[in-house]
Formats: sequence, structure tokens, C-alpha cells
Amino acid sequence: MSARLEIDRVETAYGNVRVLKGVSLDVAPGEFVALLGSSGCGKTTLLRTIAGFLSATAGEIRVGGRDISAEPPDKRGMAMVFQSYALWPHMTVAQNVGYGLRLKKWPREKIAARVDEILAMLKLDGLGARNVAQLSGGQRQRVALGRALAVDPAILLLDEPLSNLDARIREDVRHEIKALQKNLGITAIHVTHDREEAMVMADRIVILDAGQIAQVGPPETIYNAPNSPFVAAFMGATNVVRLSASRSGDSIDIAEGPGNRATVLRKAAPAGFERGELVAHFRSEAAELADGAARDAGALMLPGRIVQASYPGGIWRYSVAVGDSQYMVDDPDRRDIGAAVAVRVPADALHLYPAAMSRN
Amino acid sequence: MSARLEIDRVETAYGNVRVLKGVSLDVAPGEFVALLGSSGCGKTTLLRTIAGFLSATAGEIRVGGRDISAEPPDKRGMAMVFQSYALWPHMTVAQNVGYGLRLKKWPREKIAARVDEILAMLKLDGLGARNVAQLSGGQRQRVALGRALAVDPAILLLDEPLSNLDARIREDVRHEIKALQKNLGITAIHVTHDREEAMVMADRIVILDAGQIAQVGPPETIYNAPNSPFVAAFMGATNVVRLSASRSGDSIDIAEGPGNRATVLRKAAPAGFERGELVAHFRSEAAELADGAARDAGALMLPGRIVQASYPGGIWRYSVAVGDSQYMVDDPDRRDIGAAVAVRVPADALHLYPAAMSRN
Amino acid sequence: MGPSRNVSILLIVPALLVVAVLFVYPLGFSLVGAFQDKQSAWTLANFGRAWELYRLDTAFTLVIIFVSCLLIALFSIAIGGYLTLGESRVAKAILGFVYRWPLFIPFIVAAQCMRTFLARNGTMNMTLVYFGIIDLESAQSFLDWRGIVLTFVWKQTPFVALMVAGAMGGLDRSTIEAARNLGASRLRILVEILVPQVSRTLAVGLVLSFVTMMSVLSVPLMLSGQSPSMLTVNMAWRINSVGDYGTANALGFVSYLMTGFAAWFYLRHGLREKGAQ
Amino acid sequence: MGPSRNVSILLIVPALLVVAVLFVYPLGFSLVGAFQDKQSAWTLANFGRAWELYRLDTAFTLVIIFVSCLLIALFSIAIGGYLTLGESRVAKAILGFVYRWPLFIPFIVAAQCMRTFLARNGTMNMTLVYFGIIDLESAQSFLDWRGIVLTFVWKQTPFVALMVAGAMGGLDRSTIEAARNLGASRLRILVEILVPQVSRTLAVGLVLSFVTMMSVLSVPLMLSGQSPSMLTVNMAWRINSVGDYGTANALGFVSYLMTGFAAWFYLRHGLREKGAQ
Repeated sequence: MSARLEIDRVETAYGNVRVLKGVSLDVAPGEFVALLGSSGCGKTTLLRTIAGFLSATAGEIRVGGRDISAEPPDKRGMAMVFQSYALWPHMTVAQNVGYGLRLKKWPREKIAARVDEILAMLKLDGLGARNVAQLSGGQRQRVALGRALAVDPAILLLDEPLSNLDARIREDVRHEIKALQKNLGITAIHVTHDREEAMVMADRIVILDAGQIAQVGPPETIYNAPNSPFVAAFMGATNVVRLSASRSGDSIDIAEGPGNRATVLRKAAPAGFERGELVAHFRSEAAELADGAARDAGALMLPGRIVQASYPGGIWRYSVAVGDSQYMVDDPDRRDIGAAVAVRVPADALHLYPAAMSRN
Repeated sequence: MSARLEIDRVETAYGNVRVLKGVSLDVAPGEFVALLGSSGCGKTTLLRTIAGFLSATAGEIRVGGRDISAEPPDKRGMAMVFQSYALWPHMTVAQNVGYGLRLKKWPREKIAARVDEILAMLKLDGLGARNVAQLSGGQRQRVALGRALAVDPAILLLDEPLSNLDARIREDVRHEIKALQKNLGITAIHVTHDREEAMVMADRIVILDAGQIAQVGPPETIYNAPNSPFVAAFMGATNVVRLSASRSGDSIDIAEGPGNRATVLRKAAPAGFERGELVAHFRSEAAELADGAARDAGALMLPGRIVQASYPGGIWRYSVAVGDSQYMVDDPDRRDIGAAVAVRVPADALHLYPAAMSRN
Repeated sequence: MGPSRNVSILLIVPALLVVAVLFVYPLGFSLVGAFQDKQSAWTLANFGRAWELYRLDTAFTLVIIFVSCLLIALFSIAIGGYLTLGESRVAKAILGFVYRWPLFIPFIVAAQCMRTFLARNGTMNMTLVYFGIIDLESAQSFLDWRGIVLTFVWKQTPFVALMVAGAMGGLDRSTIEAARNLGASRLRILVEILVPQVSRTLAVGLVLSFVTMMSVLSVPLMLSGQSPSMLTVNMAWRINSVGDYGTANALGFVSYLMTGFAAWFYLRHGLREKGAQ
Repeated sequence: MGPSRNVSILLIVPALLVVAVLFVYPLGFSLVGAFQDKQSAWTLANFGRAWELYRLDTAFTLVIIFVSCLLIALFSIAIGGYLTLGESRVAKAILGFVYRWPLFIPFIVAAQCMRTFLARNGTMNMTLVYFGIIDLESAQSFLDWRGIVLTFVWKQTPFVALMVAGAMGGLDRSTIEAARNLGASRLRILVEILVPQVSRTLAVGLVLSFVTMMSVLSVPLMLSGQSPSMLTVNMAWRINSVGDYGTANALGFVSYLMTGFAAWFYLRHGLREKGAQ
């Protein structure tokens, strides 16, 4: 069972503080959508508004075409998995999972059968009589998931369900949840602040910023074509260069600046840009180091000196001082601190925006 | 000020449970050593034994050659930074930082001057009169560091000091702490469960497993030459293949197995290995995908089918079923689920161990 | 470490002895007194006399205190539940402000207030008559066991409600939201989710209230002069008017047994909770 | 949402009125009675008589209760501190087991125990004489204000110590270790690190003890017959023997003012804590 979820210009406020400033989003039946953003961006508020724990001050939420904005949480056909798991410590695993069915007045035997089915699906067989306090973190997380799935909801809401798990268990559970959601064909909305988690699990990612949607799209699009400096930085392109540039046909002429050499990038300019200042974002892993004197006509070259080095594994990560700025660059070779180098950024690794779009 | 720290066959127990089973480690003056391991490995116990909050049941701890095993915590010349920061909420920032000096009966003006100096060093200028409850997580962390540094300790002990910080702040603070430690020339012992954090910050990494040292060495060595299947898996080489092999000069002959094709790896065999079963570990990012029918004489080829795909960013990550096993492999190209592929692992990306060393 | 730990235990022994003597000895001595006559010879006569004179009062005391405990539990769960689950902020603020005031009224003042309030021509009846709900002839005095129960409940509910509301407020709110999300009504959430999670706090509050009610002399003395009376009144009578310490000690022993049972319950419950973790 | 919220407030109003009437009205009426004579005319005569007869007792009451509160605070900090910082597990287990027993002894039993213990030829003096620490001639009775203070402290210390030890146990232990790491002695950790962090809990415990001690009739009645006496005894006397409700109400009003002050302190402190967060 799954359903289309339409969020239509929804606004939500805590007291006088507007947290959601008009959010619209269509989620197809069976789709897995991640709401991604840093703390305070409104992602949890949006999830809680969808769930009905907060009421929208404006806008509509529709499930399968029906407006449910005024319905109480349990009439919305949604089930939520909480960050803290929110299991009831005075009930056994089976009682936790079966509680929603007891509320629906199912007969005792039918509940027991359904609980067994859910526990088997989540590889919790035989743990039904266990006290939830005796379970590991990963098991609790699965009981919480089972409790939500037992009532056969049309939409599953996940509020950072993995953030309390150990790093290694988390990776397994990511794949389990994703596979389960695909098998059941359930619609899922997943709140997270972990970029990789959203990338790996979601069909589509919604980036929220200050109560508004900054970008929506499949993981590859968000990662490779962020539509603003904010999204670029949030998706890991944290190195920033300001460039003087002008469009020239399909290429962009970059003038020599305080940190960069002149070059011509074979790359489309931002829409409507002709001449002026550009802000370029790039990832440390998309750049590389070249000799200090090296020239490359097709790439952006930033000559500087290595000031710090570390080995996070597989590659070396260097901090390179270029003028007043520092850039993080990954390189396969070990180099000395103080060495004169040039940061080489290929044209397609640069995300370019008119300077007016940048906040700082 | 800094000091050599010698840990000599130290054992520690909680009641009847032996947690440290004889740990020996030499830390040079000014060195930054990370104790890395999963929860329960004894890394925090070792740190607390060094600090004097737990007493060793056997062995010696020496600072600058002097045995301090029987000294109370404050006579060891060490200061500790706690995971929870452990700031005193009823004191201001300046009172927190200056408390250690007050205990040493410094005159009031000297304390004030030293506190100002420390706050300036940690970029907390002007926050001295602030209540600690009003500070952000990163600021609290720095106040805790300042409190430890104010007493000018010979050895700084860090108990997962970054694990309560947001991911983005954490990366900044890593570099700040590392730079501060180098500038002050202080000896530092850092407990963490985060592999990348240990790799980036430490001069040497100590991998602990079940109360014993599994491997000690600089980050590159631990990463590229893990000395056991446990360390290999802990450092991210979680793909495991069992191979039938025999040594042949400088190479290893690999026989065809249930999942792999026959090949000859130009690579030294594990010491003393002649013929028999090997366990091979490799990282998803060190392997790549080839056509299902592709052959490569110098690499290990594992033919199979893609069963899951995700895009964590930059590359695609595939789950490939080979016989009864599944491997995670990164590849730059987008491929279809169900496609027949071969996992290609270059000889130098394989970590080989005699099967007897593996636990499972 | 072995020897130094033993030394530190030896150092602490005098302090522990002082605590033991100061806290336990007076009690023990009085209990022994219950089994002795005026010549300090061993006897059960005190208990015989206590049984003969006060067996009805013992039952009366127990009934009053159990009824009070039951009502206190109900009211404090209701107050804590409304403060935790209620949706009207204004109502919660008013309730939160009002309910704890009796905590700050001494028992004797409370008893005095209730005397004025509950008497046959007291404020309550007069108000009811004024509104025509009863007529003056059928008005009756509540200055008997009902008055005692009312005063106890009035005075102790805030104490227990304070503990219960605090414990409920300290629960992970998402455990409540998870139940709401699945369709549990507020009453079900209170009974099935909240109360089981704060049951230990509730039990502690009730045990402490039980002991307090066993302690209070002023309320039964002032509110219910007639027989049957509570054990506290009887003990005060035996000592102050008759000078019969033996029987008073025997009654004290009985009181102590009752509270000891409550204490045992408290400890057992506490240990079981720890064992389950 | 506006209208439905207003409706829900209207729905809750009757319940709130009942709470307000039940909790506040009896109190208010008794307070009004303090300002009325027997013919319900307004007067301050009750206060005049209370002042004339009982001004010494009022001061006596306050002194006893303040001294008791001070001692309770010291003992409960010492007990909580030892339970939190002590190193001997055995000593901590014994102390933790022993200290809370008085909590389960009714006041009246405690008073009775103390009577036996503290009298001129009571157990305490006899023990001291037996060990040759004092001689029989210099033995004196402690059945006066000292006995009252001792009983109050004995009975209330466990209550406050339970709260304080709980609060201390709930603190982040690394805040203690951080101080030890820098060289703070255990006494300094107690005074400079622990007590400031549990000061709110300590204050609440003391205020509640203050109110409890203002309430207790049995202890002063049984332990100190002679003048001066505590206000509770005076109130009971006015009502039960003299039938003078006006003066009793006036004394109740004075008691209420004292506890009201304590309550105000409690609330102010609570609000300040919240404001600081």
C-alpha cells in the first residue's frame, strides 16, 4: 500500500517564529524522499507538520488527493519512526509492535500472527518476549520500524532513525531500510542531516535552507549540479574562489586574479551571465596538485604553498595557502609542507555562480 | 613543556573483568598518539588508567622516567578533556579556565592574566564573563581545552573530545587542536572511535582490540599495511575473499575458486606462507568493475552480478553478488542492476593473511 | 590497593557508628520498651492492652490511610496527566500554579481551615444551602473520617502530583507521540503509556504520604474528636494524659509495622526496577 | 485553530474551578476568619490576642525551625557528599542503607522514641553514665527545644539527603573528575563543585521540611510540655481546650505567612533557575 503525498505551500510557525515559509513538494507513490539540511533548517518541522504533530498555519497537505491538514495524526495513514526509537520500556518487543493493532481492536490471535510476520521480516524472530531494554541499538531501531510498519501505513515517516547507531551498523541498516521500503512499495519521507545517508538511500533529495526548499532532485543531480552556492557548499564543495570572468561563446574567459592564473574554461556560463564576478565552488577530491610552475590552459590553476598535510586514507589531504585563502586538496602523492604547488581544478569540477548569489 | 610517557605491561580490571590485558606503549615528548578501537576495546579504560581515575592491577606507567602508577590524578602532570566537556555550569568561562590555577593558589591577578592569555589563544576573547550554558558546542569544547591547558600539563589526555560536535564544526576543530598541540609541543593521547579523525590528527595510531594492542604505527602504515584481518576490516577493508594459493618466488599463484578466476599476483606472500588458504581483504574504493567476461592476468577477478546501486557522490557504489558472497565496489560509471560484471582487485589493493589468522 | 582500602574503612567506622547510633538506637530502644513493663520486665501486656482498647482504631487508621492513598493516587495521576498531555496552555498554567499551594500549608492550618469549612454550619454547607442544592435540615457535619480523608488528600495530593508530574515531564515525549501517531486516545496514553513508566515514582510518593499520614496528630485530633480515632491520637492520649508509656510504645510498634510494610514495599520495588535494567 | 482552542479552554473551566474551589477556598475562608470576631464583624483583636499571648512562642518557633533547617542542610550535604565522593564501597552501602530509615518512622513514633532516649534518666544519659563520660548528678533532661530540634533533624535529614544524594548522583560524573584531575580535594569538590550544582534541590528539600516542621503537632506536644511552646501546640490548645477559633485562625495566619515566605523563596529560586537557562 502506498500513496501520493502532496505538500502545497505549507507554512508552519512556533509561536511568532515562522519556521516553514511556504514549502511545496510532490511525492510519488512508492518514492523515497530525503529531507536534508543542517540543524534549524526546518526539516524536522516539515516532517512533524506532515505527521500532524504540528499544524500548518497555511497551505494544504494531501494524501491520495484528500486534504488531511486538519486530521489528527492517527487519521493520516502515516506511521513515524522516531530518532530516539520511542519504544515503550514497560512493554515487550511483541507488545510494542502490536500496540497499534490493539488500538485498532484487532483480535488477539490476528495481532500475534501479524507481529510474528513483522518480526520475521525484520530478522527479529524469537525476540518477541524480550524486554526492549535488553536489545542492542540496531535491534531497537528495527523494533521501532516494525511498530510503524505493523499498522500497514500508506506513508512511512523517518525522523533521523539512524543517527543514534554506531557507524558500522548504520551502513547495514541503511541498505536494509531501503530494500524493505522498495519491497513493500511504501512511500517514505526521511529526515537526515547526513549527506551520504541521504545520497545512498533516497530516490530524490530535498535540500532545505531556512524554511524553504533550496533544491530538489535525484542524488546525482544535487551532487553534480547544485543550483546555488549554498547547496554546493552543503554538498561538500567548500573551497571557494572569486573570479573575474566574461562569457565567450561556449567558454568562459577567466582573468588573472589575486589567487588564480588566467585561463579559458570550456564550460557553459551561468544563465544570463555575460561579464563580471563569479564565485567558484569545488570539492577537495575533484582538484589535484601540480608543480608550482605548471600551466594548464583548460583548468583553473591556483598557485600557492602547502601549509598542512594529513592522511585520511588512500590519498593525502593538503591545506594549500593561496593569497589570503586556504584550500583543501586531495592528492595521491606525499608532498612536503612548505612546497610550492598549484591547485589544479578541471573545468567540469567547478560550480560557478554569479557573485550576487553568494551570501558572503 | 612535554614529557615522555611509557606504558609498561599495564593491566586494569573492573571487578573481576580484566579489561586491559597487558598494554605496552612508548610515547615520545610532543607526540600525538590516537587510541582507536570500537566500543568495549579498552581504549577509554587505558586513558583513564593513564589519568589515574582507574588504578592498574599490574604494570607501570612512567612519565619522564618516573613511575607514577601510585600517584593521584593531579600529581601526574596530566590534564584531561572530557567527552561531555564536563564544564561546571555554575561558573563563568573564566572561572572554569582558572579553577586549576586557583587550586594551585596562584594570586588573583596572575590567574586573570593567564586566563586572558588562554582565551586569546583559543579565540574566546571577551567571553570570560559568559555563563558556559550560553556557549555553542564548539565554544564549550574550546573552554574545556583551555581549562586543561591553563595548568600547563606535560601530557594532554583527550577522551573523544569531538564526538558531541556537529560534523562540519568537527573538521575545523580537528585542525585547530592538532595545530595547537604542535605549537605548544605538548604530548597528547587521544581516544576516538572515528577512523578518519585518528588518521587526520595523530602522528601514530594505536589500534586496540579486546584489551590488547592490535597494531601501532603511523596512519599510512596502518591504512596500507594492516597486520591482521581485524585491523584490515577496522580500517575499512571489509570485503573478504577466501583464496586457495601457493607461493611461487616473488608471486602468488591463485587457483580458481568458487568466486574467483585463477591468477598470478605479483606480490610478496605473507611471511612463512607456502601453500594453503589465504584470506584477502580489500576496500570498495580500491577495486573497480570490469566487463563480466574481462580477464586480467595480474589482478584478482571476481565475476558476478550487480544487485544494488547507490550514488554516495562522485562515484557509484555497487553491491555485487559473487557466488554466496556480496562485495561493495566503487565505480565511476553508471551501470544497471542485474548486469554481469567482474570485480577487479589490483594486486597491491589486496591485504592477504593466512586463513588461520581470521576469526571467522 | 588492598591494605589502604581496609585502612580507609577503619577510618570511616566511627562515623558510621555515630550515624547508626543516632539514627537507629533511639528507635530500637523505644521498640524494646513496647515489650517491657514499668519495671523493665519482659511482657506482652502492652500489646494486650493496645489490642483490647485500640483494635478498632487500628483498623480505622488503616482504612482511612488506604482510602486516602487511593484518592491521592487518582488525583495526582489526573493532575500530572493533564499537565503532560493537556493542550490548552492557559489551563495548564493555571493548574500548574494552583495545585501545589497546599504543599505550603502546614497540616495544622489545613486542619483548622477544614474545620471551618466542613462543620455542620460550616462554609461548605452554607454555600450549598445558598445555591439551593441542599436544605439546612439535611446538612450534616463532615467532621469525622470523611473530613480526615479530605484533609489528607487535600494536603498530600500536591506532593505526589509534584513528583508524578515531574517524572511524566521527564519522559521522552516521543514515546507519547508514537502512541498518538498510532491512534491512542489521551486517556489510553495516560493509562497505558504514562502511568506504567512513572509507577515507581508514584509508589515512592504514596509510601512517603502513607508515612506522613501515619505521623500527623493535628488532623485527626482537630477534625474528629469522637471515637473511633486514629492511632496518633491514642498515642498522644496515652502519654500526655495517662502517662502509660508501655501501651504508647506498643501502639508505636504497630504504627512502625505498618510503615515498615510500606518501606519494604518501597525497597522491594526499587530493587526489582534495578534488577530489570 | 483559534476558535477550537477557545472552546477547549471553556470546556476545561469547570474542572479548573473545582480545583480552585477545593484547593483554595477552604484556605481563604479560614484566613478571613482570622480577621473576624465571633459575630463575623471585622476586627484585628485576634491578632492582638495572638501577639500578647504568643509573640514569644512565634519567635521560639522560628528559631527552632531555622536551626533545624541549618542542621538538616549540613547533614544532608554530608551524607549526599559521602555517597557521591566516598571511595569505600562497603561504607557507602552501609550509609546508604541506614540513613533513610527515619523516613519511614512516623513523627509520633519518633517523638515517643526521643522521649525515652532524651529524658533525664533516659537511655542517652544512662549510656553516657555507664561509660563514665558524665556522672548521674550532672545529667540533664534534653526534653526541651533541644529535643525538638534533634527530633526534627533526625526525621527530616533523610528526606532532604535523599533528594540531595539523588541530585548529586544525577550529575555528570566527569564534572567531578575534571576537578579531581586539576587537584581539588574532596571537601573542595563537595563545596565548590557539587553543592552549587544541587543548590536548587537542596532549597526545595529545605522549604518542604520547613513546612513539615511547621505542621507537626506531636513532636513539640510530647517533647516539650513547658513554655515556651511552638505555634502548633498553641493552635491545638486554642481550639480543643479554649474553643477560641479566632485566635487559632490568627495563629494559623502567622504560620501561613511564614511558610508563604518559604514558598515565595522556592518559587523565586525556581524562576531564576529557569531564567538562567
